[in-house]
Amino acid sequence: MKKEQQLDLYYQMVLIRRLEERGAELYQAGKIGGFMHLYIGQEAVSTGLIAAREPRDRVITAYRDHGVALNCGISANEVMAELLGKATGMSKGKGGSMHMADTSKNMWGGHAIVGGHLPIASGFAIGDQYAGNDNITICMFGDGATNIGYFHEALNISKIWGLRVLWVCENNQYGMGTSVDRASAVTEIRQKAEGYGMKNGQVDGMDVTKVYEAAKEALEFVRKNAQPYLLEIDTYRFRGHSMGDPERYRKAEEVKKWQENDPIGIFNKQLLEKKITTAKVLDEIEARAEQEVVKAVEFAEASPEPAMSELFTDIYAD
Amino acid sequence: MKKEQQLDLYYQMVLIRRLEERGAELYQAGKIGGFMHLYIGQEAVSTGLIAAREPRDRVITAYRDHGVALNCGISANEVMAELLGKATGMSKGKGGSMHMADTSKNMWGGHAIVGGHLPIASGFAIGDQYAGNDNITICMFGDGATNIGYFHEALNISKIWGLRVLWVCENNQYGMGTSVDRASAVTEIRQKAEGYGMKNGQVDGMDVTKVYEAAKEALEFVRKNAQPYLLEIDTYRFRGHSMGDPERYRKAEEVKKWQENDPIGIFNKQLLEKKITTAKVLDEIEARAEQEVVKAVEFAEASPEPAMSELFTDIYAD
Amino acid sequence: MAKITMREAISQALMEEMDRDPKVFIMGEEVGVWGGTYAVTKGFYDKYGAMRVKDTPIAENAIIGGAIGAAMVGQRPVAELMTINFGFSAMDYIINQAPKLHYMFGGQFTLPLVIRAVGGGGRQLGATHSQTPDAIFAHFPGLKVVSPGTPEDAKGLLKSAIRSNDPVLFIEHATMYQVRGEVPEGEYTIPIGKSKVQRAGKDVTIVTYCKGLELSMKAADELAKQGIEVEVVDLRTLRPLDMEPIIESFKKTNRAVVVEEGWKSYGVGSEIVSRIYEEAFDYVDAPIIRVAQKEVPLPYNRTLEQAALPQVADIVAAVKEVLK
Amino acid sequence: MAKITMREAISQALMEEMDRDPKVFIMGEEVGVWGGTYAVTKGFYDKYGAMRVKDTPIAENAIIGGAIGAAMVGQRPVAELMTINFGFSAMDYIINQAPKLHYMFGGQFTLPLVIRAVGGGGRQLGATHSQTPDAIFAHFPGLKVVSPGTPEDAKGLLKSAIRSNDPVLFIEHATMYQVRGEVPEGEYTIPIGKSKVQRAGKDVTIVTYCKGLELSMKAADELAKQGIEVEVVDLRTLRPLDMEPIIESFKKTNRAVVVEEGWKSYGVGSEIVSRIYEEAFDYVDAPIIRVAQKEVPLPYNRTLEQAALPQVADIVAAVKEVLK
Ligand SMILES: Cc1ncc(C[n+]2csc(CCOP(=O)(O)OP(=O)(O)O)c2C)c(N)n1
Ligand SMILES: Cc1ncc(C[n+]2csc(CCOP(=O)(O)OP(=O)(O)O)c2C)c(N)n1
Ligand SMILES: [Mg+2]
Ligand SMILES: [Mg+2]
Repeated sequence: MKKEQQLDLYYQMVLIRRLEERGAELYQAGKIGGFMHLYIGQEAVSTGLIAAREPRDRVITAYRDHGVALNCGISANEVMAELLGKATGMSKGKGGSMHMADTSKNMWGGHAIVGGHLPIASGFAIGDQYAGNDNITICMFGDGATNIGYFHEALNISKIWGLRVLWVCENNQYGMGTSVDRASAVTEIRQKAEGYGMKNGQVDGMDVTKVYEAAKEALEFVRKNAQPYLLEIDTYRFRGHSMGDPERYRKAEEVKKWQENDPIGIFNKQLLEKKITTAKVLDEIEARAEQEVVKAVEFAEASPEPAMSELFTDIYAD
Repeated sequence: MKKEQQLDLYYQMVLIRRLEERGAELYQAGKIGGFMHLYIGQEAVSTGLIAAREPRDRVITAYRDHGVALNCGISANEVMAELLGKATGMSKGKGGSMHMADTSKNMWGGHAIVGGHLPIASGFAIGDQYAGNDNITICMFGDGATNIGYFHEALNISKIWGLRVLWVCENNQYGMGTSVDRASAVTEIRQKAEGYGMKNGQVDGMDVTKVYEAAKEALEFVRKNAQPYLLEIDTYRFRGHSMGDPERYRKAEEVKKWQENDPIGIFNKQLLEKKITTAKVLDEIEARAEQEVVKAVEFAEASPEPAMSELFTDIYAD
Repeated sequence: MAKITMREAISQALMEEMDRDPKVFIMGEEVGVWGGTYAVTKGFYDKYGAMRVKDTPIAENAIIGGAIGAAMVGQRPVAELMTINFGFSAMDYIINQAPKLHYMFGGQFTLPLVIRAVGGGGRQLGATHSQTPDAIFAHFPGLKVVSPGTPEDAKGLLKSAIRSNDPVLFIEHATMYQVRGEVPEGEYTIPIGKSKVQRAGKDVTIVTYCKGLELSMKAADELAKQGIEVEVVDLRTLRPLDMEPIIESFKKTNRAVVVEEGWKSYGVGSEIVSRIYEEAFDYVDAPIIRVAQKEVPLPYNRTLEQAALPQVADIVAAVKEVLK
Repeated sequence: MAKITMREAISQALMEEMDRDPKVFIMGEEVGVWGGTYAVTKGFYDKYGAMRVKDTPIAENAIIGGAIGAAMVGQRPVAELMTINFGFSAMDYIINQAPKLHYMFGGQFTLPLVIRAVGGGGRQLGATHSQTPDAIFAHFPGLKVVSPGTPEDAKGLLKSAIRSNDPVLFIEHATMYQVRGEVPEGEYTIPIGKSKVQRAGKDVTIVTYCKGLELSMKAADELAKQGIEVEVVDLRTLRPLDMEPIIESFKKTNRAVVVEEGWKSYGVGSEIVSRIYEEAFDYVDAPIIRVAQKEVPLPYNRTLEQAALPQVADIVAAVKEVLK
């Protein structure tokens, strides 16, 4: 990666972190409703992954989607506005935290039924195969999602039909309060690919550079061979599952141990140790991200609510 | 296997064959309705498998269930009566060909939603585990059923919870008109077990002795280790998928090749070659099976239709 | 006008639309090499090839979820459920995804998607395979639910469904593929969301659709012999529901019977009855009667099954009852 | 009588039944270590252990299918769907297996099984997570569908559900866990399939259930101040449906409003309205009005969401309308 790109990734990771920290406050203040799932701790995953895609590659993910929305180029303004349910959100305030999409950026959401978007991702790839292009669909999902039938049907069809899908499991060790070993027959999620004779790999999700490289390689394989690939990215969420998590299922020490492994801290250190940049530059980047979030909150707060007529808009297209 | 048991298995296989041949005629004559799926060609599978179980082991299968019903000890009379929709059928004429069960024989049906009975089979094993016994649930299904989500959820939960289930895939090479390689990411179904870290095996389903031995071994593993096991049994259906199959999807030569591999013929030859019995004895057995079927048809034809009041019986238990 | 079967009508609609628009393709179990379990797509595989006539694994979620995805990125898939009962195995896609994605993302993309599903009882397939659960699908805003009762309507409505930019559930009836009817020569479409008077009359209004139409037309014939002139209004589309021709008819007859094949409670008839009272209360001369399936899982035995299903005689009796 | 919350009432019912009958166990997502997403099973895991309070993978088919299997072989599982919307992911088990297996096999085994499901909108969860699709489940003979509106009923009905030998879908409402109400001291059950007059009145009958009851009681209070005495009948069970108290009330008031949280078309109200006209036609003085959710997927934005949901004011207006 070029220096500029590395600095940009650093910016993206900090932006996600800051935006969600503010989001959590606004949620506590009652300005954001519904379910909100923070990505804090997992920033390196989507940041490295999305950096590796071509713009024509489609992205689809679950409800833990603020980070990937920003990585795909959706503005902090729009993300914050959607969180506040405003007309200026990318989903016009109708989707909320779990449903962020901007198809012009090839970001297809934000889906809240666990595993439900995997067959839809296969469908994108069916559409692209039918159209005769070599676009890849990047489909992200959690470890918990690999135990539902949707996963199975989607992976199977992607293999038999030679669909260009990069299946990305973000293994953050838990599906809500259930650890991987309590829910999944195999604890290395990548092993599930063996049941489909599918090429697969595993990478440390706390190191954005490693994620980027693994993603590049996987995408190249998918594009070239017209075959799916299952990439497991190991990570950890530093916060609760969603905003109302009693966190009875994991020990403070475990959380602490992982937090010492902060993907932003790791990348910061790498950039300095490899002398790619200076602390001053990184401070500036952080300040810029901070500023962007402040602006986004202002924008969102000042934005109008959707018009009442929106209630009946877009139920049908014709 | 003792001689008596071997002769009994031979009898069972012939009984299935003859009963279904008569069933096909009665279907053509309009006396049987609905969907009817013949087991002809696959007799060695359920015959060898069920012979290996303890009576306390539960059996559940898909709609191709006449054979296994007979193997479990349900009488030809009852099977034929159910086919004719009579009150004397084991399901009182309400279930038909696809829904044959007699729980007193630990045969739990006969289920027509492809793959739908697999989570139910897990449920039997959950119930037995909860009760603290070491009963095994033997769950049979087709190759086609391994591509639906139900398969995945059921196998996964059986592994994480240490459920005593013997998963038996009858790979008869096709799900309706779709060959395994067109529908399944892996053509050796047993390989799917790898995705669950599940013990597995594969056996020739045209040889009843081999099936019996493989089943014995698998059942022993399941009982002892309180772990599931996936056994793939390779076989072939000699007839169409159900009674109205245009059979455009396979070549006559292929069918012929397999038919030369008739499980009854193979067993017959083995019994004679190993001098376990004589041709005369086998002929007598065949005649006895034939006789049983004739009797069953008479019984079924003479049996009453269910009373009209049955329409409203057993909708609820309380 | 040519007289063709329901099967031919549906087959023609599919073929004409595939010929017209290269974005249209078919996917489902046994739609290709087999030619469709009900032979609707016979010959399609040879004509259009495996890319446009996709045989799928037995994986209803992959089928409907896949069709949704392909539609979102610009194709126009026609996904087939071998029977509507198997739709329950992909229910989240049919009622929770397809009808909501367009709305939930602020209209960013469309879902030009048809789900063809074969429904209905009467073939001794047993309780899990014989349902007419149309009402439950019609409950969901965002989905269009169409269920024609004549070859003409089937062809014209299926063509409209394929051209629609919304998800359409298109319900056919397993026992009606051999029903014959006149169909216009050449290209035509019939708009979704329009009920239609299929038989004019002045004494009683029968509101029905799909298999109910077949039964009601027979009942009307029988009643005509007895001097009772029944007007039969065919819903054709369950959502969006067009009450206009029904209310118009009812204002003339002041009496109605609603006929459906599915269960009575929480069924299609419940909605129609409620709407008639809401929209034409002052015109009601007698309690409206619902004719529907008995509230039992359908048994295999033929005699019992037929006893559970609504019959022509039930409709005749109901009409006489409302005329009392 | 003690005043407890809906959460406590449900929790008590579960605990009492688990203490009473060792065959009763719980399975579902996050019911154990987490203590239930709505904290209903808080403390259960420590008290009963992992065998009786089973945390499952996210696999709704394994949960409901598994519960069906365990019930068939003699246990009495209480399976939890984190929300009823996830029931669509296990729909075949809920509407196509559980309600039919007993019948289809000639009554050979029973299915003593409870599915607890949290339904309802109003929490800004977006279109896929906010539904009140109760009507579609009530369409299926063989299933019992219960949805209580008070802590007393919740406790008594859940205990009956657990003791029932039939599959029962028990629908709770996500916004009602803090609702308080009086509950009898000590052991009691309430029979499934009995509607109940929750407030006596003489001018208008409101028929409702679950969240609709909360809203209707508030509307009744408001109307009482204006001198209008509303009788509120609570369905409590959607199938089997008990019309008796409704018809009795209606014969007195001759006017009715039916209130539900779900969508109007093909909803619960459609059935109730149809039945009232069928069973008390001669007592109708004014068109019966349905108050229900607007026909839109529920949006995230709070203002829009609330505009889509039925409100107390809508009920008040409807009552005044039927009194005109
Ligand atoms: C079909 C379905 N079942 C249950 C839920 C409730 N639910 C939401 S998130 C979640 C946990 C998912 O875990 P995982 O896939 O590991 O993703 P993570 O939250 O860890 O990112 C559950 C059970 C749901 N949304 N959909
Ligand atoms: C969920 C579901 N989808 C589709 C069907 C229709 N169907 C019945 S049998 C069958 C083929 C099953 O093939 P396989 O599992 O290999 O069993 P086999 O018939 O070969 O014994 C299909 C598609 C069904 N019954 N259930
Ligand atoms: Mg996770
Ligand atoms: Mg097969």
